[in-house]
Amino acid sequence: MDFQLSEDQESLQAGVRSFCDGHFPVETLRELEYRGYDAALWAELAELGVFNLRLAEAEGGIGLGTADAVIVFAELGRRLVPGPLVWTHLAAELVPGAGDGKTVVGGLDLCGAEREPLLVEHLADLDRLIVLRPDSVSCVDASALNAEPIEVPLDPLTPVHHLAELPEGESLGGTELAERLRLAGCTLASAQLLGLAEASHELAVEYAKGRKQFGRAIGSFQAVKHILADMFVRLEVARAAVYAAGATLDDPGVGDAARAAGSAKLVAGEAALQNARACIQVHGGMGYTWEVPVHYYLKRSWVLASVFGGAEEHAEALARCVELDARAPGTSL
Amino acid sequence: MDFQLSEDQESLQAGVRSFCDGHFPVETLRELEYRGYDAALWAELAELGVFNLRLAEAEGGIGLGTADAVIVFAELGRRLVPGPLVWTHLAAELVPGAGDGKTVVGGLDLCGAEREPLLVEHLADLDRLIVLRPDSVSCVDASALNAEPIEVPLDPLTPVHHLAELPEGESLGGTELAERLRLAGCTLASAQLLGLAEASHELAVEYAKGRKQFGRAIGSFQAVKHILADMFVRLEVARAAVYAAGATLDDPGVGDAARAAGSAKLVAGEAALQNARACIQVHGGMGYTWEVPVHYYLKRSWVLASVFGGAEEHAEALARCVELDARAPGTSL
Amino acid sequence: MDLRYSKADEEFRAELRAWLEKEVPAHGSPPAISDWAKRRSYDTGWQRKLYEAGYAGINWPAEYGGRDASLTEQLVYYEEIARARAPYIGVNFVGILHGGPTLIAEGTPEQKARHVPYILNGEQIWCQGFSEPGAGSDLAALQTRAEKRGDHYLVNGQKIWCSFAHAADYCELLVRTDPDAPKHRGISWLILPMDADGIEIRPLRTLAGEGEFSEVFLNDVKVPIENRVGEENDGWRVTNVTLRFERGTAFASEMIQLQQYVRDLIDLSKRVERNGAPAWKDPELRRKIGHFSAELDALWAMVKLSVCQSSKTGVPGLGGSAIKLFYSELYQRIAEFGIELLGRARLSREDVAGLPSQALLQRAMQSLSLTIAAGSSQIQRNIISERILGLPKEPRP
Amino acid sequence: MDLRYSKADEEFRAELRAWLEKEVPAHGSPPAISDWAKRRSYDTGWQRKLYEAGYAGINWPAEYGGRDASLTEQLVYYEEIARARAPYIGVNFVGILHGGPTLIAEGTPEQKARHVPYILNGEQIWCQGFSEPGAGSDLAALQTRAEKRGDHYLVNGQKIWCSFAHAADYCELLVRTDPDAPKHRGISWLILPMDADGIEIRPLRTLAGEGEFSEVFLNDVKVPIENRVGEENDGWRVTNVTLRFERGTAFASEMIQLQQYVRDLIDLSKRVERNGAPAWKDPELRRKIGHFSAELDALWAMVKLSVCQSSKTGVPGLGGSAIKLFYSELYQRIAEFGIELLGRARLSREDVAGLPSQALLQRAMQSLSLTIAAGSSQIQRNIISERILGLPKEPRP
Repeated sequence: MDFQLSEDQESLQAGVRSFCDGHFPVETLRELEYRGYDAALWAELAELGVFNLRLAEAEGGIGLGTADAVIVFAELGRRLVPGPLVWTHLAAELVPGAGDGKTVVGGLDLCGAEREPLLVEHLADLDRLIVLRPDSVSCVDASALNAEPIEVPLDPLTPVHHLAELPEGESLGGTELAERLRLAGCTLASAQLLGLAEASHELAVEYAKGRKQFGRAIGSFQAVKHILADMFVRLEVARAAVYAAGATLDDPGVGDAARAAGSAKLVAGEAALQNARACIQVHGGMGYTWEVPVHYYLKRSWVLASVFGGAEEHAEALARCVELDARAPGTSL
Repeated sequence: MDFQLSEDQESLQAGVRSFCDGHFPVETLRELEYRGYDAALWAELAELGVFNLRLAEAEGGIGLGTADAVIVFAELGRRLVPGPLVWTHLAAELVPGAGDGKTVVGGLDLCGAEREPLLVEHLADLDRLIVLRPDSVSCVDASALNAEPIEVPLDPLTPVHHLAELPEGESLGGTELAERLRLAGCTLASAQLLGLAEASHELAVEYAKGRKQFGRAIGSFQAVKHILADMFVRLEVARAAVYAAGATLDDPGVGDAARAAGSAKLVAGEAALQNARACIQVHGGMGYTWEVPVHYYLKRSWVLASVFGGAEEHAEALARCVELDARAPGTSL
Repeated sequence: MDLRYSKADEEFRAELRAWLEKEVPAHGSPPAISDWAKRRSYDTGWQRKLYEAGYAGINWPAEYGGRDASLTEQLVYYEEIARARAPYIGVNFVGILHGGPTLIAEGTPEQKARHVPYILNGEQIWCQGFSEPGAGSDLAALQTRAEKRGDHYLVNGQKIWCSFAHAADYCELLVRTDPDAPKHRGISWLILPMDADGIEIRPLRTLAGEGEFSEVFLNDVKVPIENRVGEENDGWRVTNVTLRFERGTAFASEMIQLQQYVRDLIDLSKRVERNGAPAWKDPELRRKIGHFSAELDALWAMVKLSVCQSSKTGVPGLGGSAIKLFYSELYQRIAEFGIELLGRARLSREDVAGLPSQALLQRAMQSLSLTIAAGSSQIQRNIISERILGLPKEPRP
Repeated sequence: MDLRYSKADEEFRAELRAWLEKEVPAHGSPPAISDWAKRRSYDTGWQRKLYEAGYAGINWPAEYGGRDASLTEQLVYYEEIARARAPYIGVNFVGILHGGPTLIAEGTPEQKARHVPYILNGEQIWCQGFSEPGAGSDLAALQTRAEKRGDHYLVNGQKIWCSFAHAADYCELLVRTDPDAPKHRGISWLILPMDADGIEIRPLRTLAGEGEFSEVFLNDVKVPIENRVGEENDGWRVTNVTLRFERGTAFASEMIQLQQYVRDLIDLSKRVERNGAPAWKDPELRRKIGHFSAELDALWAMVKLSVCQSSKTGVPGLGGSAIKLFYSELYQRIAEFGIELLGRARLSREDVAGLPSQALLQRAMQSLSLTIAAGSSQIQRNIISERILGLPKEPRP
């Protein structure tokens, strides 16, 4: 066991972090408002390996695992990188051109409790749309879809269309593929939420150190300190859960992948949401402005909390897992 | 509208407070451990009017209302006054001798979700036992009951017996009486919980002012201050809800009595429990001892949270109330 | 301990309700949030109607044209306003709730004559110029400088969080007149005409994307000395007269709206599907709603308790901080619950598939300001612990 | 990022599990909580068995007879100990986890020879004499005085929260040897034989009614100077060597027990009736359990992450405070949930009607100490914010 990031993973993390810091400063995000997608940036993300990361080398991919992917997607989340990242990544093995960024793929998860209304993210920029159902995975030509654009989406970086109807599409697989994709999607969305929780935490700590009121940095007040400490705890709990989910998807021998992914979604979702709220509170009035980017974190957290299963759904599924597990295996603990 | 305590109510409160402070110091409670009941103290409580408070003057009572009773029971709760106070008070109109303390009456509420196991408080000291069922109120001779004493009760001031079987008993009334008694019982238990929330708050504030660590009173640390402020808020929310329940039971024209009583139980139950926990935390190690009385507050809160309907049951019932109320009457708001 | 409204209160309610039932529909729907000209005319038009019917300045003294209503009549007023879903006080907010009462309490006869009647009838709109980038929770740290130059002050500085600055005629402006005095003792309170030279208004976009607030830049703005309210350097005291109004019954209507909101969430939960059944069938959801309802009822009882206390003692109860703290955090919890209930519809700020995304998301975003504005939750906890509980102040650095 | 235990770890697990499966049932049930003589013999008997089988001092260096297990082997050890529901470390706690490691790190060869082997094999029981009535969170404020008198210290003072004092042979005692030095610099660490004259032990009753802790009064107790560990006045540093162990893997077994506890709550929820059906049928209850499970799994992953970090860097990760804080508050939430599930059975501390009141109430009461002992939640938040996040310290008065 070495649950630490390996040296390769540390360089991967540093590389993606540096890429995102360089390519997705808040100014760029402002330019991308209500579009989200930019072809040149997409090509660079593809170049970086975001989409073909887990694709086998033989198929033109990088051949890394989910443990590596969660590191990458946490960094993407941390810098609010917009676009149908998870779906295009998932499609790398299924849709020609997805892995190298030539084909932009979005998706709809119709396996969970929260399906309606049929809102598709980034539809205007999609070539293909993957649809997950409990017993099937299908692929639809995105340009042919009958959909109404939503003029004001919640997240200014996540434009949305409302789908009037959903054609059958081309079948890509059945239950097994649907489950595998949903599990990976859930894990990668959790990683993005982890990144958001981290971004809110960093922003709040930085502000608390610099902002002075009553003649002192507000971060010297215990009330503020303890808010920041609780943010740190939520962040580290989320990190452990997300890393564990990544490692478990790669090696089911170490535990139940569905349980690990569900736990990650649950705790990372809460960490992202609560940390964004806490970051706003620490910022005071400035936290309520559009200028300070924390509102993007909150809005994205609300969006990501609704994909690949909400909190209630995962909590219920986890209870069933623990129930089945009631005979206490040793190694999976 | 004058939702303030009237002058009479203020003197009533002051009188009961002074009585309880004098008769139920922590030393007395220690002596009462695992007994709870003391005949001489019971007689004094009767003298004070605790049991016949709401009984009509024509029937030998004091003729006050529930708004007055909640004031009295909050004070009783605040000083942890033990014994089957609520049941004997409820029995004043039904069981001869209850109002003047000659007959000690306990009870079992079998209307709610939490009925089993049949645990009767203070059974060894009871003359009569009132049993509430959704459609009946009956009265049983307590001495004839087949019950096992519980050697170590949760609350050292609330001894408990486990009832093996429950005889039919004498019928005192039907649905209407059962509902009325349960509503009053719920409201008076809420008042006791309010008193407990107040006691924990007072004790914590006092300790925080006196206890020094790091060269300062711990109450000068913002982390401690904010715990105490939150306790104050919970206390005042509970106070408002309990007073409102008292006033509403007296005058159904001002609102839905069941809704008011349920709300009071819910928020006062939480206030008592959370304030006791917070008081322990503020006390640090001392809060974990038997010596500091906060553990009595916590244990009594756990006990009272389980009588006349638990939190889940009331929350569910309140949702149904609001649903029925959905056409928004003006005055009942 | 009597919760029953008096006969007079109920008569007032009946009369007001009848009036609202006629006038609210007649006043039409509010204009777009960004159309300041239309918003001003919509809001002031409503204020004018209130004025003409004798409902303006519900808590203002009669000698200033107010209704001088008892506190219980005020509760009735707020209940009925909320029930009728009457127009929001809008651009009249600062004048009616802060500026006017401050002038009544502290203004000269001339100042009163020039402003008070016109605030009441909706002709004069006021905005607030208190906070600064460096003076938020620590308001007394404000740096906007006013130097006396003969018959006027020369004002330079920057204000932030000025609500309705675009629509306003006047601004209640806090300035530093003595930079050498201890920070609370060098502040003055000025009436700033918003058409003075040297004022630049830049809209401040909130996280909800709205422009209700502005930054106001003041460059060599001349304010006549006669526009000072209260003594020079006594503005902190004058300000506190105003701040007190922020913790009184100002939230009353919002609290009742929140009760309505919870009822709306029940309706919604019957239309939204979860696990193949209406969400309302889920006992956890119902218990959450029941729990919110208990807390809201308790809160409203707390307001009544506080109002009756004030009414007896003549001063606002100290419990205002507790009410504000509890209300604002409860509001946020309810608003977050609303988003959960929306499910995927939360992705759209427009109503979609018949679900009220627009209102629910708006509420959730706006609710984020509640624990920050008018004394953050942290400041309220300090106030409660130091002023009510008597805990020792923190050591100053 | 590899979560797979090595082949060697799994071999260790198999061997340990087989041993535990034989030895745990053979050791019988624990004696009554108040019977110190029997508890001592039960706990030390188990320690002796561990010692003989080579499982004692799992993290101690081999040269001191310890297992010197890798950190992952330690995790396996704690997992298996919990899984087998093996006897609790009990009276050996202070010696094995604090006293022994401190002597190994800081003791003289003589001190080591006199104590270390006998702590390991269960012959020597230690207790802790750190806290005082006036020195809790602010441990360095301790006042117990030790004056040098020739070849010994004369010790006077009072200690509190000494666990297992009744059963102990020695006490790790913190004393003030220089009352004039700054508070952290006048402390020394002594080995106090519990049979010395002038020691009075008064049991301290906890809110759960138990007597695991004591107050210890020291009146003119003579402690030989050779019993000092580390330099005179350097005891604070020596203490911190010890304190660090409290934030490491010490909770590991308890965390796994908590996972078992949640599974037990599922079983219970199937037996308890709510609204005419087993409580397990209630989706809110199930979601709460699922939620706890997610948090517990995350917590266990956090321990693994922290352990692997320590194993790489050689020092305990700073994350220990976060683990302690999260674990202790989560434990309390789960324990409170257990009480709710008991319903009316909560009134009895004995099992009643087949419901496990005894264990659930015990857990709930004991859990109250978790956010207080070994650095309260407030202290942990200070540590995180100042030492990890680098926030400025509060101004000192």
